[in-house]
Amino acid sequence: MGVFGLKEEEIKHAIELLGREPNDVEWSVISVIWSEHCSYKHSRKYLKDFLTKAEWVEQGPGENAGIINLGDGYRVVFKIESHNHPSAVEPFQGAATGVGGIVRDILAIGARPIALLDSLRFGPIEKGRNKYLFEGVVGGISFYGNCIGVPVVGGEIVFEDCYSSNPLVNVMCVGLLGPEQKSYRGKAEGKGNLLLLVGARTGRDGLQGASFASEKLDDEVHKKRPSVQVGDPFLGKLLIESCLEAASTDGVVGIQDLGAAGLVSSLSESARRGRSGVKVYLDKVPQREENMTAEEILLSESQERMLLVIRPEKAEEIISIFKKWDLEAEIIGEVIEEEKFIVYFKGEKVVDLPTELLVDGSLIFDPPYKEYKVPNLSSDLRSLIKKEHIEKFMNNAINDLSLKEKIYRQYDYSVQTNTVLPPGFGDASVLRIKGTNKGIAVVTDGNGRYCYLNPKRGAMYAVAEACRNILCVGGRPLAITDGLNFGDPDEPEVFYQFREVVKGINLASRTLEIPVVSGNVSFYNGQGEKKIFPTPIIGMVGVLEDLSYLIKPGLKVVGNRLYLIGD
Amino acid sequence: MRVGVVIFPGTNCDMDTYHALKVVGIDPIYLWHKEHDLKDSEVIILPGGFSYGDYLRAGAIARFSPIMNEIIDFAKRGGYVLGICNGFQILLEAGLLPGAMLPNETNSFICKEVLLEVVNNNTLFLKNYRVGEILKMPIAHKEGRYYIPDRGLEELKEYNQIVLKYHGENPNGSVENIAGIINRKGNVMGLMPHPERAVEEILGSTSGLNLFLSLLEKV
Amino acid sequence: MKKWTVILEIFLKEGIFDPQGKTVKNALYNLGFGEVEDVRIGKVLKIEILGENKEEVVGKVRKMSEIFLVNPVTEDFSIRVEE
Amino acid sequence: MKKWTVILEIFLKEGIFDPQGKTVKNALYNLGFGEVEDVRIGKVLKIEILGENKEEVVGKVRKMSEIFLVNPVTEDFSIRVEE
Ligand SMILES: Nc1ncnc2c1ncn2[C@@H]1O[C@H](COP(=O)(O)OP(=O)(O)O)[C@@H](O)[C@H]1O
Repeated sequence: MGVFGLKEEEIKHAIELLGREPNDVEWSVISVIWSEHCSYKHSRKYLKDFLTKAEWVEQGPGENAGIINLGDGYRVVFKIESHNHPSAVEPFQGAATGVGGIVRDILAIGARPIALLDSLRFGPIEKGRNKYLFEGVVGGISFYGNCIGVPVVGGEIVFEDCYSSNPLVNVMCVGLLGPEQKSYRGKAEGKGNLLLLVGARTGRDGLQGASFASEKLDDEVHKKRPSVQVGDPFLGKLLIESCLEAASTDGVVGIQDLGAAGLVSSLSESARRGRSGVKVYLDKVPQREENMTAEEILLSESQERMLLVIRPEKAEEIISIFKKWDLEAEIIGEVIEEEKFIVYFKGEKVVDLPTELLVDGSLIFDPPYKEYKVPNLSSDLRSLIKKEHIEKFMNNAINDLSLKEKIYRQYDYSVQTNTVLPPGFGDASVLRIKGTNKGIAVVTDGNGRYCYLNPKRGAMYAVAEACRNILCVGGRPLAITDGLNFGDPDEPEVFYQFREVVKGINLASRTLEIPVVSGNVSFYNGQGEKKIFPTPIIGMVGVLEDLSYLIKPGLKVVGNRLYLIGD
Repeated sequence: MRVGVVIFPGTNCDMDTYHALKVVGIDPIYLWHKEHDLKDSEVIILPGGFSYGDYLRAGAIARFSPIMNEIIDFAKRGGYVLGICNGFQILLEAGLLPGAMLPNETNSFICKEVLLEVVNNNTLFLKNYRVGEILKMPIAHKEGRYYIPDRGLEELKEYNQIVLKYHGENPNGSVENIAGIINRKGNVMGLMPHPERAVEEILGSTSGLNLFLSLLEKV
Repeated sequence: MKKWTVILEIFLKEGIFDPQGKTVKNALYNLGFGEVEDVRIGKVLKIEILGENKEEVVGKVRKMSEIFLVNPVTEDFSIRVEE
Repeated sequence: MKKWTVILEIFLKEGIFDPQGKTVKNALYNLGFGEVEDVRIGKVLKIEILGENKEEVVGKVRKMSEIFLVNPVTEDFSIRVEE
C-alpha cells in the first residue's frame, strides 16, 4: 500500500519529522492516521474554540465520549458520530456498523449504553435510490440497536434534494455510569501493562475505511470502496456485557474501541494519551483470513473489537471473563516507556514511529474561504402563499408524521424499561434513572436549509431548538455533542460554511452556557453542484431533577389557559 | 417462590425482568445458559432478547444451550416455566410449547403498545387476571407471527391452551390473534408481549404487575 | 477425507404466507416485471463439510436439518451437492 | 406462454464476513458436527415467471437481479431453472 491520500507537503513533513524515509508499512500507517477522518487536520484549529468546560463537565472533547455529572454519583456519557459514506454504498450494513461503532465509544468509557438517537438526511423519497437508501438505513439501525438491547429513543429525519447523492447518517449514543462505576480513558500507560485485543477476529474488511471517509464520494465509489464492513450485533452485545464485567474489576488501566484505522489509531492514540509507547506483535492478532499482510492487520476496520490495557497480574482473571462470554481475547503486546509505536510481524520490526508524530504531527490545513450569495428571499411571504400551498403543506405534514411513526415503530424504544417519554410523545425523549427521581432528556436537531442560507445563524438556531426541546419536557439543558456534516473543505464556500457554523454553535453555546463535550466532523459529503447543505446536528442532553415534573405535551384539561412565551 | 431468570448469549431483557420481579418484592436469581443447575428455582423465566442474534431462526440456537436440558426436565415434572418474547420462541423451538414463530406479516420489527384479552386464566401466571380482562403491554419483535397447522390449532382450542389474544388490532398476523399459549398442564406459558415493561405507572401501564405478583405466593 | 460443498435450500411450506416474497413481487411489478406471477423467499446455506463420499455428507446435512437447521412446523428443505 | 420456476441464490461475496454463518457453524460444532468447516447463509428466491423459453426467463431474472434484487457491492448471485 505505502503512501496514499497524502499531499506532497505532508509527505515531506513526515520525512522531516522522522529524519528518515518511512518504510512501506510505516507509510501506510502514517497515511491512514493523517487522513482527515483521524487527524481532523482541517477542523482542529476551529474546534479548539468551543466552550468545553462547566462545573458539571467531567470529560470534554478528546476522549472517546464526553461525560457530564448529574449528581449523586450518576454520570451521563454521550457522543454523536456519522457513517455517511458507508451508508451511501451499502445502507443497511453502513448504518448498522455506524450504530455498533458509536456504542463502542460509550463502552470504552466503561459506561452501559442506555439510549441511541439518529439523525438522517436523504434525497426526496420518491426519487431514484432514495427510498432504497432510506429503508436500508432504518433497517440497519433497527437491526443493530434492537439486537443489542439499546433503545433507539428518538431522532429526526429530513428529505432534501441536496442529500440525494450523499445521505447523512448520524447516530448519537448515551451511556450511564452509576455511583459504583469507574470511568475509563483510552489510555495506555504503565510499563509492562498488557494490550488485550478482544472480540471479533481481524479480517480484510473496511480496509482504508478512514481514508474512504476522507475522500469525495463520486460515481467511482463502487470501484474504490473499501471492502464492506458487516456488523455482528450479537457479538456487539456480548462485547457490551463482557467489557462492563471486565471494567468492574481492578485490573483494567484503559479501554479503547477499534474504529476508523483499526489497530493503528487505537494503539497509537492510547499510547499518546498515556504519554507512553506500545510494542505490538501482529502474529498474535486473531485473524479471520489467511495470509494477511502487516498493513492489512494494522489497518483493518473489522467490527466488534475492543482494546483493553490491563495489569499483568490480573490478565488471567480478565481473560476468563471474555472466555465466559465465548469471546476471543489475546494479548498482542505491551506498554513501553519510550513514546513509540513499535510493531513486529513474523519476527521483524516493521514499524518504529514516534506516537507524537502519528497523533499530533499531521499538518494543519486552513484553506481559503469565501462567502457566497444566497437567493434573495421575499420578505412578503403572505402575498406568495396561496390556498393550495396551505393544503399541500398540511398534507406533507401529515405524511411526514406517519413516516416518522413508521421509523420509530421499527426501533425497540422501550427495552431497558427506562423510556418514560418515548418517540412520538414529546419534543425530546426522556429516560428515567432507576433508583432515583432523576431523568435524562435527549434530543437531536439540525436544519441544513437554514444553515445554507446563513450558516452562523442556522447553527445558532439548531442549538436553540435543541435547547427548547429539552425545556419543553421539563429538562435543564446541560451539554452538546455536535455532528458536523459538510462538503469538500477545499471548496472555499464550504470552508466558509464550516467556519461560520462553528462560530454559530460556539456563540449559542457560550451565550446559553451549554458546553460542547464531544462531537464528530464529516467532510467530503458531495462536491460542487452536488454538495450537501452544511448540516450541523446538535445532540443535547438535559437533566430532570425530579421526574414528577416531567412535562408531557398535549392539551390536558378543558379550560386550561394557553400562553405564548417569547417573541 | 424462588424465581430464576435465564441469561443466554444475546438475551437483553434479563435486567428488565429482574427489575420487574424486584418491583413486586421478589429477589430473583440469574441462571447462566452453560450451567446445569437450576439452583432450586420454583419458577424459571426465559426473558426476551436476541439469543445468538436470532441468527437462522429466533430461538433456534439457544434451545440447545446446556441449561435447556434441565429446563425441559423441570417442565416435564410440572415445574413452572415462563417464556417472554424470545423466551417464548425458545420454548417453541424446544418443543415445550406447540407451534412456531414466523416473521411478522409487516415484514419489519414492530415496537408499540398493544391491547390483549385474557381468554383463559387457568395457569399460575394468569390466575390474578379475570377472563375477558383487557391488558395493555408493549410488543417489540420481528418474528412474532404465531403459526400452527390446523390440526394443532384444534388441539390448542380443545385443551384450552390459548390464554392471550391481541385485542382490536392483530399487529403481526398471528393465527387467531394468538399472543400467548400454555401447555396442556398449564405449567409452561409463552407470550410475545412484554409484561416486564408494564409494571410501573411511569412507563405507561401496570398491566403486567399481576403476572409477577402471582409468583409471590407459594403454591 | 474430501471437502464437499453442500447446498441446503429452505423455504416456508406451501400455504404459509410469505410477506417478504409478496413485497418483492409487488416491487418487481412496479419495476415493469409484470410477467412475474409469484415470489417466495427462503434461506440457503452453503455448507463446507469433510466426508468420505457424497452419501455420507448428504446424510449428515439431512440430520442437521432435521434436528436444527430447519423448523419442520413451517419449513421444507432440499439438499444438493455442488460439484 | 409457459410458466417457469426460476431459482435465484444470493450469497455475500467471498471475503465479506458472514456473522450468521459463523454463529451457525459454531452451533453445529457444539451439536457434534465437527466435520463442518464453514457455513455461509444467503437468500434464495423462487420466482414463478411467464415466458416463451428458458433463455428469456433467465435473462429477465438476471436483469431483475442486476437492477434490484442483488446488491452488487456485497453480493454474488446464481440463477437456475427448475424443471
Ligand atoms: N429518524 C428517526 N428516528 C427515530 N425517531 C424519529 C426519527 N425521526 C423522527 N423521530 C421521532 O418522531 C417524533 C416526531 O419527530 P419530529 O417531527 O422531528 O419531532 P418535533 O418536530 O416534535 O421535534 C419524535 O418523537 C422523534 O423522536
